[in-house]
Amino acid sequence: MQGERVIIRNGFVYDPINKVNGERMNIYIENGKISEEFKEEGAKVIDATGKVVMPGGVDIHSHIAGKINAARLFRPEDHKGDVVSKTTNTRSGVGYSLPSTFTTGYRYASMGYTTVFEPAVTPLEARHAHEELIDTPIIDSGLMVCLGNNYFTLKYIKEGEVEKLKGFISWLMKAVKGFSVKIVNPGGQETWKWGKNVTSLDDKVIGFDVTPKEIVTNLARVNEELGMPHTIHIHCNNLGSPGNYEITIETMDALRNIKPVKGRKNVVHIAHSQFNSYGGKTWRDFSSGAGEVADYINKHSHVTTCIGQVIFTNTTTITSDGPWQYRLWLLTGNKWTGADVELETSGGIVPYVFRKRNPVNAIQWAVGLELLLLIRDPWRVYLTTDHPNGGPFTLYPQVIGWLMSRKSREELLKKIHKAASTRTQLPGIRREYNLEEIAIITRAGTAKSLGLKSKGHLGVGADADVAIYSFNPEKDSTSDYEKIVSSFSKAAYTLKNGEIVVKDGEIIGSPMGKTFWVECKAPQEQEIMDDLEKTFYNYYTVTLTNFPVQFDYLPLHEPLKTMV
Amino acid sequence: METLDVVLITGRTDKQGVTLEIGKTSMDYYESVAVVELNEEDAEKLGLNENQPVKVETENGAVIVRCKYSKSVKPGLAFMPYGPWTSLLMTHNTEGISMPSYKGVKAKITPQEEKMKVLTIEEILDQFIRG
Amino acid sequence: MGKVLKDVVCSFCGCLCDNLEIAVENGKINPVSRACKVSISRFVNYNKDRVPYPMIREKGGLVKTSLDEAINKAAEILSRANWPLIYGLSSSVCEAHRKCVELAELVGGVIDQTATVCHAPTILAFQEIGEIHATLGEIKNRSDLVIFWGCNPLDAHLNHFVRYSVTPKGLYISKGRKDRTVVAVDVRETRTTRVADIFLRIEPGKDYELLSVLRALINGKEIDLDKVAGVSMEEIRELAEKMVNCRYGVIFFGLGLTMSRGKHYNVMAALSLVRDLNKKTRFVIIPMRGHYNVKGAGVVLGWQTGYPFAVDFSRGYPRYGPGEFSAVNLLANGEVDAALILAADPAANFPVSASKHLARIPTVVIDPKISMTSLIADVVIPSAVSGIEAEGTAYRMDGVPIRLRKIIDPEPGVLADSEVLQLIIDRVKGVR
Amino acid sequence: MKQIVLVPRKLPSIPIEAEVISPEIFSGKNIEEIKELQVWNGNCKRKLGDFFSVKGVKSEDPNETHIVIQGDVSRVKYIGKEMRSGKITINGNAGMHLADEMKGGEIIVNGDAADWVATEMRGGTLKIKGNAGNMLASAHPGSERGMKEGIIIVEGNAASSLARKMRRGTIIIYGDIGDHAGSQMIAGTIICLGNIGRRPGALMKRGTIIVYGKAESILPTFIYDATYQPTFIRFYLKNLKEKLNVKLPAEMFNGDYERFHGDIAEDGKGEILLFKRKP
Repeated sequence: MQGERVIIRNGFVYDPINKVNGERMNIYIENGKISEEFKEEGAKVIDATGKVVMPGGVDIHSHIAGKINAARLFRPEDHKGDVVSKTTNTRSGVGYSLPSTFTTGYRYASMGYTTVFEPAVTPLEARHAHEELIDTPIIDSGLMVCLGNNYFTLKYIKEGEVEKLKGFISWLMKAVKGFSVKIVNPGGQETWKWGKNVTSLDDKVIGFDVTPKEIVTNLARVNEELGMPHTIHIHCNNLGSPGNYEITIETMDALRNIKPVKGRKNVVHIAHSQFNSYGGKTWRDFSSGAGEVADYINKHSHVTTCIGQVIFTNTTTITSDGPWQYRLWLLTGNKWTGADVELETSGGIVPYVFRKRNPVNAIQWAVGLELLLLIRDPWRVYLTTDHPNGGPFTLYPQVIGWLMSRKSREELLKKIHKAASTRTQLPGIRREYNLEEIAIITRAGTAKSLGLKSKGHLGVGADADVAIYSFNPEKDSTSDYEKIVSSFSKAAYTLKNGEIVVKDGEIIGSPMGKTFWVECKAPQEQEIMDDLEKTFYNYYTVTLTNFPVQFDYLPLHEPLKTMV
Repeated sequence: METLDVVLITGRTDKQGVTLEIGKTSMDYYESVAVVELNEEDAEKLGLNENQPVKVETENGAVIVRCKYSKSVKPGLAFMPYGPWTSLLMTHNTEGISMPSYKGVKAKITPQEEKMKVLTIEEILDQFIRG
Repeated sequence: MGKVLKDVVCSFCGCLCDNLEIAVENGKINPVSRACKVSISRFVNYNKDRVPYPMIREKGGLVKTSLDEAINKAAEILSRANWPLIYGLSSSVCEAHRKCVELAELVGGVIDQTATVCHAPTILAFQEIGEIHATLGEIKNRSDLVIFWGCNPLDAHLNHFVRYSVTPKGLYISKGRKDRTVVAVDVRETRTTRVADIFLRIEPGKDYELLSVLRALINGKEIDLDKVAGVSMEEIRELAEKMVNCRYGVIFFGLGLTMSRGKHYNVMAALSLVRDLNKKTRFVIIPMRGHYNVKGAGVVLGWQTGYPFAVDFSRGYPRYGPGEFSAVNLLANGEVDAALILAADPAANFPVSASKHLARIPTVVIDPKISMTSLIADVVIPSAVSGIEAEGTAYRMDGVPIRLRKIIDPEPGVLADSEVLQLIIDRVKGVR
Repeated sequence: MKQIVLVPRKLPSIPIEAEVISPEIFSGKNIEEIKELQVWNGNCKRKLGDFFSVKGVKSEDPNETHIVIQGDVSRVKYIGKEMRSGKITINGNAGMHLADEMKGGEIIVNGDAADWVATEMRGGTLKIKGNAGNMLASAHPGSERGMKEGIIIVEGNAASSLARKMRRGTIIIYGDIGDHAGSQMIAGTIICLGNIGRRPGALMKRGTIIVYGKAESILPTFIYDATYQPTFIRFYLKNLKEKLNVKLPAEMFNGDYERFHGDIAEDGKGEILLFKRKP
């Protein structure tokens, strides 16, 4: 809070960006930022003795605004058993796999998370996502904008007009107050509008004569040339299907020679790679392809990935991948909602239960952990459940537990379908994460991948977003799964911009979060204005005037500059 | 007096939309909404003139509105614009889901003498809703 | 002529046309082009039949009072109630919806919105089956088979045909109307059925049967009957063929399905049919939402509470109760003890048994215009007309969010709905 | 069994939510403690004793607890919610959400029951002497989990949407049933001794609906198979008569039934058996 000074005293600090690894030290906060050391007098002191201190968690991929709302409305049965009462300083809501907006903010904060990115916003409905962010307290956010099937993307690639594509993205980010370029099933959504899908990188998108490979390579190139803070963020083709690890590797490899913007090495983020690392050819011989994917990532520095870990629970799948959601309906017979958005995307929702005794689900669970454990560089692999697709974000602490405690993995392996033991490498993996590595995959690495300079660390000048967990690395065993889960589920304290928002897992303050967006300034924007006007007039059903998102929808925001 | 059994459908009309924007208490709204459309054949059967008052009666109540000839409803059907006059005819049974039945309700149509008055909104309020 | 504003959004129906040209001069508004006749009436008459000033009921009559006093009285009514109802919403903006939810939570009441008496069956069916949906631009760009089932856009959504569904040319519909087959299914002849290429006139209350038989046919089952719902099997088979063989079909449906016997089951049959058609081709279904922001009311309730309508906060957290926490049920059963009505007119549209209770209990009305409900209310607070005198967000029938603009200032002292509600919230917090 | 008798005082028009009226909660408590149990009236927390006089004998075992309500509780919701054992008798009309997700024990209503009763029932027995409202024994909105186990007997009529998404169990209605009985049914049996409304079994996958009276309409997606005397009916009805003391017309046991299978818009493995009256 403005003017207030806070000292977090004597905690075990894990701040990997600043190479602090569990040292006992004080953290100083002034005016909502981490500051140089100052005198204790007049400052609020938080005693963190015997506790872990980390930067506030940064989630790189979690569906919290926009499309998820259709799922909330679709599944009253999901909310009934998980209700959240109003208190004197918090609003009521519902939880489980589709928490209402207020509950989303509170539950992230109570786990020590302070920044969460919504990874799939369609431009025409961006205003809606921003509206929900206004009602999502505490956490800062940003919107990734679906562009892999956008009319302009496909058209400019078809016409070989990469500069115009650059102009379009530059204009669009400002228009919708977007943060980064998202690609979902490149080419597949547009093809789904004719009832079909693309299944190889060289398939043609109906009506445009371009291929998924051309889509990802062109968007990656434009992304880097624009100097976007985050790389392109891809949900690969064939998601969820047996044998899809191959197309995942092909996609990464197609981007190997893209020149990254100065200041980073990566050019692509593979989202929820767990859902895209499967071997076998059918559901019968379904197996893990995690070894191959991890191996590729270990050998190539241009890739980062988040996992989309599966958790055994009743959850909801929501993606912009229209044809995949259709297939999931055919596979499960569960209720199915689909949505096509003019010139932009498609998508769908299907409820799903991941079951321990189901061989495919058991393998999926193992695949996520294999990737997390086999990819050696924690700076390039991040913890997510692709909330709510693999399970609600509230269960992250379970994943942390499995990563830190080999014993807990082995115990669960015994209880689930044996396919997880026989068709994956998981049983043989000995690696256990330490707290520093946990800090990297949940905040430092994600902040870096997103290009957020003020997040994910506790260096002077960083936003004073801090999580304090009741876990004593000197006393508590890192193989004590229960202790890990309970510590990371309810933070002892969470501070947001220096304000204590959580104490002992309970919300005590509920400030509004801000929204990051990227202010591109590409000169190519001018070239496309005629084209925009014509296309809006002919093919959109809203006018170009009414399309951009006004600042009324971003009461607190921070425009980021591009890196060029 | 002769009566006719019909199935009553309620719905929107463009006139209703236009006059609603002028105002609920306006004459325009009254004239375009306090009506029932009957097939000409049915109207003739009852000896009804256009604009003649008729009583529409259902299990739940009765209301007097003016008759309009219509080609769009088949004999045996009647159409009324949705509004204060139809609300007097509808049940509040929502079958457990919140929605009363506003369409496909059994009704009786009885011609009325010219002097029978079609109630205004104020009169509906006074006679049926207030006190 | 004064200033001409371009690309103005019309806040009448769920079409939310956003390309109107409106002239504003000396406090008068004149649509110049692209407005339909209802829209013209809305703009031209926006200042007629207004609630002239805040009023409270004294000795049986409504008398003029100050805004402050009206807010006090409203706050008092809601704070004292043991189970108040907040109802309406669909003709106001999302900024006001948010405040309504906050207020309902604060006073431990029920919030319900007008969908409860129009597309509640659609919502319930959606929650059972799912809905294969598209934005209206997909219809404009792709749809070669357009079916209007139990709806009559030429009377209720006047620009729907020209902007979205029938005549516009689109990306893959180069010839507009000529590239489309238009089918209408209705129990009576309407303007819409008259311009359709195919009109199936069905017996009232038999929509379910027809939808169900179509579904069996497209799934390859045999039906050995001559007629269903008054339509010959030959015609039904022909329609099924057309559905399977189109490129991108759409069913627009309205209250003809939701209000007739079968209600949500009718919609379940329609949703299931469209879902199954996606095994053969692409097909989508879009409910025709009436009020300009009835969709938005469900959207806001969704993100704040998880549920679209009929939400109770009496226990401090949201609970969903179609048929239980629904306005008609609560009023007709005499269960709630106070009400706040925002931008809706239940006394004009609800079954009279429900309106009677509304007249009995203390009721607060916030509305720009005089409604039947305002005439039985105990507190009436005038507000600015959203989309004319106040800005804010509305969701089109297909879920596309659009910002309404303010094109003229309201009378001094007349506040937007959300501002009035905020004052009530602040006062309630002060009272408690 | 030991009886606890509740007599409602003049109840307010705002409904009372009293899931505490359940043998598991009453057992082990004395009368004073029972009076102190919390109920909701609108947004107010109140005590059970504010609305009911409570008398009777304390029981330690829920199986031995019999709650008797003497009077109309049509505005009291959630009686017997999730109850597992014991017995509740209501000598009057019962309100919404009676027997919500009931798991065991017995509830008898000597009067009518409101809408949304025995939703997602899991076991036990519910007998209603009067009429039942809409949504009896259905699933909650959006839920896949319809009635799973248990027995429901209604001596009067049942309104619409009976047993939506039923999975198992038996429902017997002596009177008439409204529209859309057994929609989306997955398994289980519904017996209607009166007439049944429109579209029984709409969207049903499996399960059996037996109708002794007339059906207002059978969907065109139900296919007539044959008129026959199903052997299983004889055994099934005999069992019901002996074990549950259900009063069944003698001619039902050996009568002819018209069999329809459907809903062929879905899997089509459900059946409707219409009793064929001798001319």
